[in-house]
Amino acid sequence: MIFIAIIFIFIGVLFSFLGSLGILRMKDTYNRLQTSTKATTLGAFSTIIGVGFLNPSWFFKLILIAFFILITSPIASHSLARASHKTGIKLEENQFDALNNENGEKK
Amino acid sequence: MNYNLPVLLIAIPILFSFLSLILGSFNKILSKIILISVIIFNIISGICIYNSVLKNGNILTVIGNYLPPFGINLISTYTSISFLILLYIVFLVASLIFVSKNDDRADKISSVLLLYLASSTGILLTGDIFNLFVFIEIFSISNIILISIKDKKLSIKGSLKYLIITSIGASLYLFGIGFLYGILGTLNLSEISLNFDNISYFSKVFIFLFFLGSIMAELEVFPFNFWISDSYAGSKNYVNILLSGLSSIVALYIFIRLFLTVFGYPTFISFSYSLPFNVKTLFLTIFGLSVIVNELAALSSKNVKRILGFSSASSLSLILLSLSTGLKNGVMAAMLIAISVIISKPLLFLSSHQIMKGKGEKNLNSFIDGFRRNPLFSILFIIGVFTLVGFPLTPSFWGKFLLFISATEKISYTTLILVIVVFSITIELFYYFRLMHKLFIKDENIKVEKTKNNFVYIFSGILLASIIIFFSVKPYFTQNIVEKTTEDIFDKSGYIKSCLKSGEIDDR
Amino acid sequence: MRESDFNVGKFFAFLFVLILFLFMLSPLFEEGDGAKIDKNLSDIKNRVSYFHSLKSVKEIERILSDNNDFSKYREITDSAKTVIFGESKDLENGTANLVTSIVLDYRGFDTLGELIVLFISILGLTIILSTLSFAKFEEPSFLQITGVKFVTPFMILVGIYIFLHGHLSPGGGFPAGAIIATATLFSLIGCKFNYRVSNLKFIESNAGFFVILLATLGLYFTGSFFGNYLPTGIVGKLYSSSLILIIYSLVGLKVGAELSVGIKTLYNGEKDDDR
Amino acid sequence: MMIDNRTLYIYSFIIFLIGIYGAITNRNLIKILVSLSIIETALNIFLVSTGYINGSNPPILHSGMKLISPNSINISDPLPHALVLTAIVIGVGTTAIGIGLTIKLYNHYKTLNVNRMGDKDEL
Repeated sequence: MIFIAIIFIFIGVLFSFLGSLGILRMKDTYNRLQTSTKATTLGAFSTIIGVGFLNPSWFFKLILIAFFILITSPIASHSLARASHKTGIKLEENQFDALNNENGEKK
Repeated sequence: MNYNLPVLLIAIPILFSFLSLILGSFNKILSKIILISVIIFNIISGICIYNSVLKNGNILTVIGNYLPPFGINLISTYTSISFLILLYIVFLVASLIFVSKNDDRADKISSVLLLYLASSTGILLTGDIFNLFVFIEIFSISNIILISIKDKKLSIKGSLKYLIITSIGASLYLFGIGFLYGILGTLNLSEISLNFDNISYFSKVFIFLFFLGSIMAELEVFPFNFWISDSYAGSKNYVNILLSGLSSIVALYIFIRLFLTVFGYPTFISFSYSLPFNVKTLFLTIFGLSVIVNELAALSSKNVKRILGFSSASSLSLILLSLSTGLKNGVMAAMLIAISVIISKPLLFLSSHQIMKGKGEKNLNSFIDGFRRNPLFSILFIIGVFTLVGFPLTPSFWGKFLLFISATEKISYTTLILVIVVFSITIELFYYFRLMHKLFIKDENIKVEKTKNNFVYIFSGILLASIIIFFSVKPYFTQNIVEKTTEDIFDKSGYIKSCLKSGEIDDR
Repeated sequence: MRESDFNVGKFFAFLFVLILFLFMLSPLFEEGDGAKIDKNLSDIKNRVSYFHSLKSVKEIERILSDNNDFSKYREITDSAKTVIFGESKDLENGTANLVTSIVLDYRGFDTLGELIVLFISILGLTIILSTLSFAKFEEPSFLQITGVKFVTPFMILVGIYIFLHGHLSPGGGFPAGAIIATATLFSLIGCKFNYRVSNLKFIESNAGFFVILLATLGLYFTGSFFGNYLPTGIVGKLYSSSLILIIYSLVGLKVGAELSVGIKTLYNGEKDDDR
Repeated sequence: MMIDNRTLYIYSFIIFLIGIYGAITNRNLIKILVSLSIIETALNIFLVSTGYINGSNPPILHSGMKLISPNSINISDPLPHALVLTAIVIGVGTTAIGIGLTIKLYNHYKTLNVNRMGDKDEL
C-alpha cells in the first residue's frame, strides 16, 4: 500500500517539477501556460491519489479536492490566456494567430 | 486597583469611529459632532485619570481579566498621562480646524482622525511590546492617509516615502520583538525591563539596534528624515499641526519608554564598557548631526511649511540630544523644551497659514506686509517664535539653560553639546527673524486688505498662546510638572512594581 | 540613471547587505551565555504561553497573588491543569485551537488593533482613490461565467465554515474573510455582479461596532475590557468557546466585507457606483 | 539536512536581506513594494521559528490528544503563531495603502520609475 502511494506521489512530484521546468524553458506566455496547467493538473492528481492510498479515511475529502482542481484549473488557464490575448501579447515564433483575421487585426 | 477608565480612552474613539461612518452616511455633520464630543470626553476623563495618578501613583488596567504578564495591560504613569493631556489639547485644535472646513469625505476623515486619537492614546498607555507595535502601525497608517488627503503630487509622494520607511522600520521592530520573545519568553514591558540585563552581549546589541532603527523614522532623525520635506509641504493645515505636535509627542514617548525605562540607563552604561562604540556617544553623534542637518535644510528652503517642518524635526532632535545625556538636568531640560515645542509648533503652523491666506505661493515673499493684513496672527506668530527659540522666561529658555548646566557636569561632552546648541539657536534665530522681518516690510504699491479670520482659528490660536504664556508666567508650576515627570522617567522599579507587584532592581 | 552608475550602486548595496548578514549571524555563534536563544527555544516551559496553552492562567494568578510576586511565575509550573480533548470542561476557554485562544482571549486587544489596521487601510484606500476612475473591463466569456457561477457558492460556504470553526481547526475570521472576498472578486470579474460599496461599508462598520460593544460589555460583567462572560463548554465541541465563536464570526463578516470594498475600489474606483 | 531553529534563522535573515537589497536598488515602485512584502515574509518565518521546537506537534488539539503539565507538553509555542497572524494582516494593510498610492502617482506621472518623477513641477 505504502509502496503504491509512494510511486503515485513520486509521479506527481515529477510532473510538478517538469511543469515548473517548462515555465523556465518555454518562450512565450501561451506555451508557458500550457506546460504549467497541464503538468500541475496531473501532478496534483497523482499526488492526491497517492495520499489517498496512504490515508484511506481521507478518501471523500480528497475526491472533493480533486474535483475542484478539475474545475478551476482549466478556467484559470483559459482566463489567463484570454487576458493575455486581449492585451496583445504575441506568439514568439509562429506569428499566425487563428483568432485574428488575415491582416493581423483582432476580430 | 483595577481602574478601567484608561481603556475607555482607547475604546470609545474606536467605537465612535465605526459609528461615525454609519451615521455619516446619513449626514456629514453628525460625524463632525461625534469627533468633537469624543475629544471632549477624552479630555475630561484624562484629567480625572491625572488626578487619581497624582493621588495614588501608577494605575494598572487589566484587559481580558488576565493579570500581567499573562495578558495585555495598560499602565498610566504620570509622564504618560500628562503627555496625553497635552496631546489632546493639540488634537482638539487640529480637529476644530478640520470641522470648520467643508469636505466631501468628512465622515471618512473624521473616522480616521478618531482612530488616530485612539492609536496615539494606546501608544502612550500600553504596557505590552507587541501591543505597542500594533498601535504604532495604526498610527503610521493614519499618518499616511492624512498626509495624502490633499490629493497633490507632492503629498502623495511624501506619504509613499513615509510608508516605505515606516514599513521597513516596522519589520525591524518585529525582528527585535522576535529576539526578545525568543530569549526572554515574554512580551510584557515590565518583565522585559526586569530581565534585560541578563541577555547576552551580542543579542543585547542586536535588540537595541533593531529598536533604534525602527523608531528612527518616527523620530525624524537625520538619515531617515527625507520624508519630511514633501509631507509637511504637501499636506493640509490641520495635518501639519498633527504631524508637528502629536507625532513628536508620540515618538518622544516611545523613545523615553523603550530606551530609558525598559532597556534602562544602567544597561546603557554597562553597554559602553563592552561595546566597540559607546552608546551615549552614538546617540549624541546621531542626534547632534540630525540637529545640524535639519537646521541647515530649514535655512536653505524657500517654502514656509518646509522651513517649519525641518525646524520641528531639528527641535525634536535637540530634545533627544538632551535626553541622551542621561543626567537628571538633561532630562528636565528635554521636558521643558518638549513642552514649548509641542505647543508652539502648532501655533506657528496655524498663524503662518492665516498670514499667508489668499496668497497663491507659500514661499517667503507671501509673508510681506503680513502685519497690516493680519495683526492678530502676526503677534501670535511672534509669540510662537520667541517660545521656540528660547526667549528669556519661556520654558524653552529654562530648558536650554539647564542643558548648558548639564553639559558642564560631564566634561567629555561639554564642547559638543555647547557647539550644537549654540549653532542651532543661531540658525533658528536667523531664519525666524528673516520671516519676522518680512512681516513688517510695507509694500506701498498694493492696497492692503485685512484678512477675515475664522472664529475657530482665533479661538485655537489664542488657546495655544495662552497655554504658552501660562507656562512662562508660572515657572514654579512648570518646574513642578517637569520635576515629577523626570522622577517618573527615572523610576524604573516603580514602573515594574506597579505592573508585576514586585521587582527589586537597583536604579543607577 | 545610466547602466554604469547603476552597477556601482548595486555593488555597494550588495556589500552593505553582506556586512549586515555577517553582523546578524553573530548572536548565533556567541560563546557561553550567548547560545541562550537556542537553549531557551527548546523549552516551552520558560515562556508565558506555557500557561496559555494549558489554560491555567487563573490558577497561577491565584497562587501568585498569595505570594504577591508576579515575576516568579516560572517557578510554579507544576500546578497547571491537564487538558484533554473532548473531556475537560469549564476551563478558562474551551478552544481546541490554542492559537485562537491566544489571539482572541489572552491577547484579544492585539486582535482588535489588527482589525483596526485592516479597517483603516481599506478606508484610506477609498479616500485616496475616491477621485479616480479606471477603464472598464472586458466582457467575460461563457466559460468564465459558468465556472464562476458554479464555484462561488462553494467558496462562500467554505468561508462560513472556516469562521465558524475557527476555535477548533486552523483558520478563523481573517482567512475566512479573505476567502469570501475572493468569492466576491470572482463574481465581479466573472458575471459582472455589481455590488454597492455603501452596503458593504454598512456591514463592515456594524460588525466592527458590535465587536467593540461585546468587548465593552465585558467591562460591565467581568470588570475588565475584553473579559469573557459567557459559559465555556467541553473542549472540542462547537459551542465550547465563550465569546470567541461570536467575535470570530463578526470578524469574518467584517474582513470579508472590507476586502470586498478594497477590491471594488481598486477595480472601479469608488466614483461610479452609487451616489 | 535537519531543520532546526538555527537554519530557520539563517534562512529568514537571507530572505530579509534580499528584500532590503531589492528595496535599496530598485527604481520601480511596484518592485519596491514587492521587496517590502519579501521583508514581511522573512519576518513571518523568523517569528514562527522562535516558537518552533524540534519534533513537536502543532498547537491544535485533536481527538485523543492530551496536554499534561509539566513534562509531557509536546506542542510548539502558539504565541508566535498569533503574532504572525497579526503581522500578516498588518502587512496586507500596508501593501494595500502602498498600491493605492502607487496607482495615484502613476496617474499623475504616467511612469513607475522613481527617478523620472521630477521635482520641478510643484513648489
